Amino acid sequence: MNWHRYASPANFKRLSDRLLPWAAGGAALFLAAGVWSGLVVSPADYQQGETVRIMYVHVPAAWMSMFVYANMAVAAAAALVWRHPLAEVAGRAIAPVGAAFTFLCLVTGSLWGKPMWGTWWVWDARLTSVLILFFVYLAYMALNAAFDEPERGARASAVLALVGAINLPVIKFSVDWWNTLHQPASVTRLDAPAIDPSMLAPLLAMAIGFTLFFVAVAFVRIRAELVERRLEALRHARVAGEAAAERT
Amino acid sequence: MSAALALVARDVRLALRTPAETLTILAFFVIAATLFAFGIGPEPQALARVATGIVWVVALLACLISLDRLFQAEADDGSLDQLVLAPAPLELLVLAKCLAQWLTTALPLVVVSPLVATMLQLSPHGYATLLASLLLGTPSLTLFGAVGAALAVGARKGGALLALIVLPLYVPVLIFAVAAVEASIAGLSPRPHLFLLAGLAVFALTLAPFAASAALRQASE
Amino acid sequence: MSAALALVARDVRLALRTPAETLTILAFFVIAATLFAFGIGPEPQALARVATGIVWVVALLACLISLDRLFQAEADDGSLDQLVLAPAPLELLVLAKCLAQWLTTALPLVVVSPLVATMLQLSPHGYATLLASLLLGTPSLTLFGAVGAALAVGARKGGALLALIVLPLYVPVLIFAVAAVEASIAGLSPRPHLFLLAGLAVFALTLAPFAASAALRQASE
Amino acid sequence: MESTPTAGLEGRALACRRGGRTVFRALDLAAAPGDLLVLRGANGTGKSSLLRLLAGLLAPSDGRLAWDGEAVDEDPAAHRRRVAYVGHNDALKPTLTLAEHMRFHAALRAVPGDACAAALDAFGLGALAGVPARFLSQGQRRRAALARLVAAPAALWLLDEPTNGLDAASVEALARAVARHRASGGIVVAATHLEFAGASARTLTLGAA
Amino acid sequence: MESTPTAGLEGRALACRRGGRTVFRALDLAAAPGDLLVLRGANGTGKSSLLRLLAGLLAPSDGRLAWDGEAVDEDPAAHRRRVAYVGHNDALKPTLTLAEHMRFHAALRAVPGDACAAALDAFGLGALAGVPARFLSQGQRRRAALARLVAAPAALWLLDEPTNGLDAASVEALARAVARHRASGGIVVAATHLEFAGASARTLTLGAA
Ligand code: HEM
Ligand SMILES: Nc1ncnc2c1ncn2[C@@H]1O[C@H](COP(=O)(O)OP(=O)(O)OP(=O)(O)O)[C@@H](O)[C@H]1O
Ligand SMILES: Nc1ncnc2c1ncn2[C@@H]1O[C@H](COP(=O)(O)OP(=O)(O)OP(=O)(O)O)[C@@H](O)[C@H]1O
Ligand SMILES: [Mg+2]
Ligand SMILES: [Mg+2]
Repeated sequence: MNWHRYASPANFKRLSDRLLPWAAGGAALFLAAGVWSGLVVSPADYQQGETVRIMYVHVPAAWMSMFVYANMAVAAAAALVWRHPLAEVAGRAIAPVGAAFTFLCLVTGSLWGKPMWGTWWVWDARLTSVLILFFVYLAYMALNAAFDEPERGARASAVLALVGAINLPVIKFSVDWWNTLHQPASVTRLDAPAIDPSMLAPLLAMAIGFTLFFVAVAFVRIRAELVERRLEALRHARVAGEAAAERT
Repeated sequence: MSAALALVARDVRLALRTPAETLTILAFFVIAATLFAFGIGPEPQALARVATGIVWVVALLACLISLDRLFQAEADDGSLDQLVLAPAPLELLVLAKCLAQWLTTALPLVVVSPLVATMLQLSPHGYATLLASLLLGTPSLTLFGAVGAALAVGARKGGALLALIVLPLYVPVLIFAVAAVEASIAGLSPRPHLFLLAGLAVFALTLAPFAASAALRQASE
Repeated sequence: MSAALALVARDVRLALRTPAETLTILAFFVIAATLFAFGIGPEPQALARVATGIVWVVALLACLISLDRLFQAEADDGSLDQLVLAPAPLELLVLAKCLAQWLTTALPLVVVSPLVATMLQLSPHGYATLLASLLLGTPSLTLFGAVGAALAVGARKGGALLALIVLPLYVPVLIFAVAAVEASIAGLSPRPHLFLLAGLAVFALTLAPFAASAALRQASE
Repeated sequence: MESTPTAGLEGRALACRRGGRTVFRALDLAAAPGDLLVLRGANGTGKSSLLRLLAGLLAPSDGRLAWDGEAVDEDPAAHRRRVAYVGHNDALKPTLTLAEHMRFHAALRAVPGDACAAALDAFGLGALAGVPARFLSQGQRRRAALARLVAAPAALWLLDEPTNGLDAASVEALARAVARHRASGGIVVAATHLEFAGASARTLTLGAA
Repeated sequence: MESTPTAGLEGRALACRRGGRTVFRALDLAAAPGDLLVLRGANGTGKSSLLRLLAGLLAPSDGRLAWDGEAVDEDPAAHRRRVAYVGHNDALKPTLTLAEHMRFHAALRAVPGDACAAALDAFGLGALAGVPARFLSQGQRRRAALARLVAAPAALWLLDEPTNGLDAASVEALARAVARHRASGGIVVAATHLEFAGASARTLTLGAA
C-alpha cells in the first residue's frame, strides 16, 4: 500500500468511511462464529477438559498483543522518518488497544494457569516477556502523554517503540530458547500445525475476528484523535486571535 | 484554614489534569516488584518467604520517587515564594500539600497493592494486614518524605539527596509494617505492630510540618 | 574527539566539585540494601538465598536514581542547545556523557558492592562474579538509562517516568547478571552468562548513542 | 535620628550577605504610603536581594527593617499579610487556567475572590481567563503574575523587573495599576533597568558607593 | 528571482509549526556578510522560534534555508560549525568558574582557548573569571553567555533578547562586540523588544500581517 496516498487526514477519512462498516461487520460475524464453535461445537480436550476453551481467547489475544505492537513500531518508524502526523496519531491511537490485548492475554493465561500449573503466575520466560511487553506499552502511553505538546510526546514515544521492539522476538522464541512451563508453538510453526482441525477452526475464526475488531477500533480511534487535534489547533488559534484582538 | 483547603484542592486538581503522573507511580510499583521477582528467581516458596518485605520496600521506594518534586516544582516556578509569603502558617500549607500528595499517590498504591502481593505469592492470610499496614504506614512515609523533599529543595541532585535524608526515617515504619504482616501470616495478632505504626504516624504528623516548614524557609532565602 | 574529552572532563569535574552527589548514590545503595535486610528479617539463610538478587536490584535502582537529571539538567540551563549545536557529532557527545556518568556513579557502586554483599550474607563464592557482573552490566544500565533520560527530557514527571521507560530495558541485564552470580555460588561456570552480559553491553554501546541522540534532537525542537 | 515612628516601610543600616559575600551594607531606605521607590544599579549590586529582604524571604545580616515603626521580624505573619511579591518567576502551573490561578491566589491570601475577573481585565487577560497557562506567551504569563497584585490587595508591592517581556500596552496597564495602588495609600518598590513610569517616583541607586 | 547564489544567510518561504499551530509562514529573509538583522514583533509572534529554526535546532515545516546558496540541511555539521546561538538560558553550571566555562566552550566548538580571557574582559567579567557561576547575578550571567560569542568565533550570531537584564555599560559592550563582528564580515540576527544599537540595522517585523 502506498502509505503516503492515504496519509492525508482527508484521504484517511474517506478510506476509513469505506472500510469501517466491513471491518466492524466482519469482526462481529467472525467473533460470533468463533464463540459459538469454540464453546459449543469444538470438543473438550482429553487432557485439559473444558478449560481448553480459554485457548480461544488466550491465543488470539497473545497474537494480537504482538501484532499490534508490530504495527505500532512500523508507525513509529514512519513517524520518525517521514514525520507524518498520521503515523504519530496512529501510534497513539492503537497503543491502548494493544495494551488491552496484552492484558487480556495475561489474565486469560493466568486463569488458565491456575488449573493447569496450579498457580496464577510463574516467572517463566514467556510469561515474563509478555509482562515486559505490557510494561513497554504502559511506558509508551505514559511517555506519549507526558509532554505539553503532543508532537513531542509522539516522537519521544516513537523512539521508545522502536527500542522496545527487541522484545517481540524474545516473546516469540522464548519457549524455544529456554526450557519453560509454557506451551511451545503448535499453530504458528513453519511445518504443519500440530493441532486438531476441530480446534483450529474456532481458533482461526477468533483470530480473524480479533484482527478485524482491532482494525475497526483503530479506524475509530485514529479519527477521534484527528478530530481532537483539529479542535486543539482551533482552540489555540482562537486564543491567539482573541489575544491579538484584546491588544488593539 | 481555607487557604490550606484551597491548596489541597489545587494539588488534587493538578493531579487529575495529568493522570499520567499517578499512573506512572503505580506502574513503577508493579515493575519494581517484578524486578525483584526476576532478581530472586521464580520458585514460589523463595518468593513467598520475602514477599512482605519486597511489597513494602517497593511501596516505600515508589513513595520516595513520587516525592521527588513535591516542593522542588513549587520552587522552580516561583510558587514556593508565594506559599512562604501567604498569611496562613506555612506548617498548615505543608500539611495540605502532604494530604494532597497522599491522596493522589499513596492511596492508589494501597489500592493496587493486592495485585503486587499476588504476583509475589504473598500468603493470603496476610492481605488484610498488608492493607491495614499500608493505610497506617504510608502517611508517615509521605510526611517524613516531605521533610526530605523540603531539605532537598535547591540541592542539585534532588532525587538522590532526598533518598539519603529520608530512608533512615523510613526504617522504623518498614520494620513495624513487615512485622505486622508476618505476624498475621504466622497466625498471630498484628495489633501491637499496627498500634506502633499508628503511633509513628501521629509522631510524624506533629513533627514533620514544622521540620519541613523550617527547611522551606531556609530554601527560599 | 577533543570536544568529547572536554565534555568528559567537565562532567567529572562537576562531580568532583560536589562529591555529595556521588556519596549520596553510594549511601542510597547501602541504605536501601539495609532496608531489605530489615524487611526480610534477620535469619542469615533467608537473606543469603536472595542476596544476589537484592544487591543487583538495589544497584540497578541506584543507577536509575542517579540518571534522573543526566540530560534534564543540561536542558534546564540551556547547555543542551550548545551540545546539539556543537560541531562534533551528538552521538559522540552522548557517549562522553555516559562515560563520565559511569565513572562518577557506577564505578563507585562497583567498588562498595562487596560491603553490601557482606551485609546481605552473600556466599563468598559469589564475590568475584558479582564484581565481574557489575563491571560488565553497569555500562548497559548507564547506556539504556541514557536513552530513557533523553526521552524524558522536558516531560512533566521526570523521575517516575524515567523508571517506567528504563526498567523494562534493564530486565535482561538483571536476569543474566543474577544468573552468573548464582551459577558461581552453585559451583558452575558463570562464563556463558557473563558473555551474554558483555554482548548486551556491546549492543547497548552501538544502539544507545543513536537512540539517545535522536531523542535529544527532538527535545531541543 | 527622629524618634517618632515613620509611617510605612523603613530600613536602617541594612546589610545583606549572600554566598559568603556582603552584597550591600549600611543601606537606609524609607517609603511612606503613596510612595513609589525605584531600585536601580548595575548588575549584581543587590536589587533582587534587597527585594527578597524587604519581603521577609531573606533575613538581613544586619540592620533593622520596620513597618509603621515596628520591627518586621517581631510579627512576621503581619508582614506576610501586607506584602505582595512578584519575582522573576511567574508561579504559573501549566495545566491550570488563569481563572483558577487567580481564585487560588485569592484563597491563599485569604481575600474574597470577587476582584479576580476585574484583575484579569486590568491586564487585558479577560478573554484568556479559561485558558491553561501553558498556552500563554512569555508576556502574557508575566501579565498574569502582575494581575495577582490587583486581585489580592496588599499594602506593599515588591516588583522585580516587572516589565520584563511586556509589550507597550501592558507596561501602561502596569503603570495604571501602580498609580491606583499609590493613590489608595499603597507602597511600591520596584527594581528595573528601564525607565519606569510613575509620578514623583523616588530612586534608590545601589552599588553607587 | 535571481539565480546567482546569495552570499550569507537566505530563507525562502519559511514556515514554522509549534504545538500544532502555524506560528509563521511564507517568511523570506536574507542577511549578507556584515548585516545586522533585528527581529521585532509582539509576544508570541515567533521571534524565538525563527532563531531556533535559523540555528537548525528546529526544522522548518516548509521552505528553504540556505547559506551561500547551499541548502543548510544538506550539510548540518557545516551549519553547526558556523552558528553561535545565545538563547534565553545562559548555559552556566553553578559550580564551574567563568574561566572553566569559557575553556569548555572553546573545546566544544573546536577552537583554541586563547581568546577566552579577552572575551571575559570585553564584557567586564575579567575580575570574575575565577568565580563559580552560582555567585553571579542575573545580568552577570547574561554577560557570561555573551562572552562566549567572542571566545569562539562563528560566522552567524543568533541572539535571543540578548540585552535582557543587562545594565547600560554591558549593553554598550554588546554593541561594540556586534560592530566588531560585522566589520569582520560576520552576520548577526537578534530578537529584541528594545532598541538595539547598530549602524544600518535591518528590521524584520513578525506577525505584522
Ligand atoms: C499469564 C500467563 C500466560 C501468558 C503471558 C501467555 C502468553 C502466550 C503467548 C505470548 C502466546 C503466543 C505464542 C506464539 O504466537 O508463538 C501464547 C500461546 C499459547 N499459550 Fe499461553 N500464556 C500464558 C499462560 C498459558 C497457559 C496457562 C496455557 C495452558 C497450559 C497456555 C497455552 C498456550 C497455548 C496452547 C498457546 C498456543 C501456542 C501456539 O500454538 O503457538 N498459555 N501464550
Ligand atoms: N543565591 C545566591 N547565593 C549567593 N550569592 C548570591 C545569590 N544570589 C545573588 N548572589 C550575589 O549577590 C549579589 C547581588 O545579586 P542580586 O541578584 O541581588 O543583584 P541584582 O542587583 O538583582 O543584579 P541584576 O541586575 O543582574 O539582576 C550578586 O553579586 C551575587 O554575586
Ligand atoms: N515549545 C513550544 N511548543 C508549542 N508551541 C510553542 C512552543 N514555544 C512557543 N510556542 C508557540 O509559538 C508561538 C511563538 O513563540 P515564540 O517563543 O517564538 O514567540 P516570540 O516571538 O519569541 O515571543 P516573546 O516575545 O514572548 O519571546 C507562541 O505563540 C507559542 O504559543
Ligand atoms: Mg536581579
Ligand atoms: Mg522569545
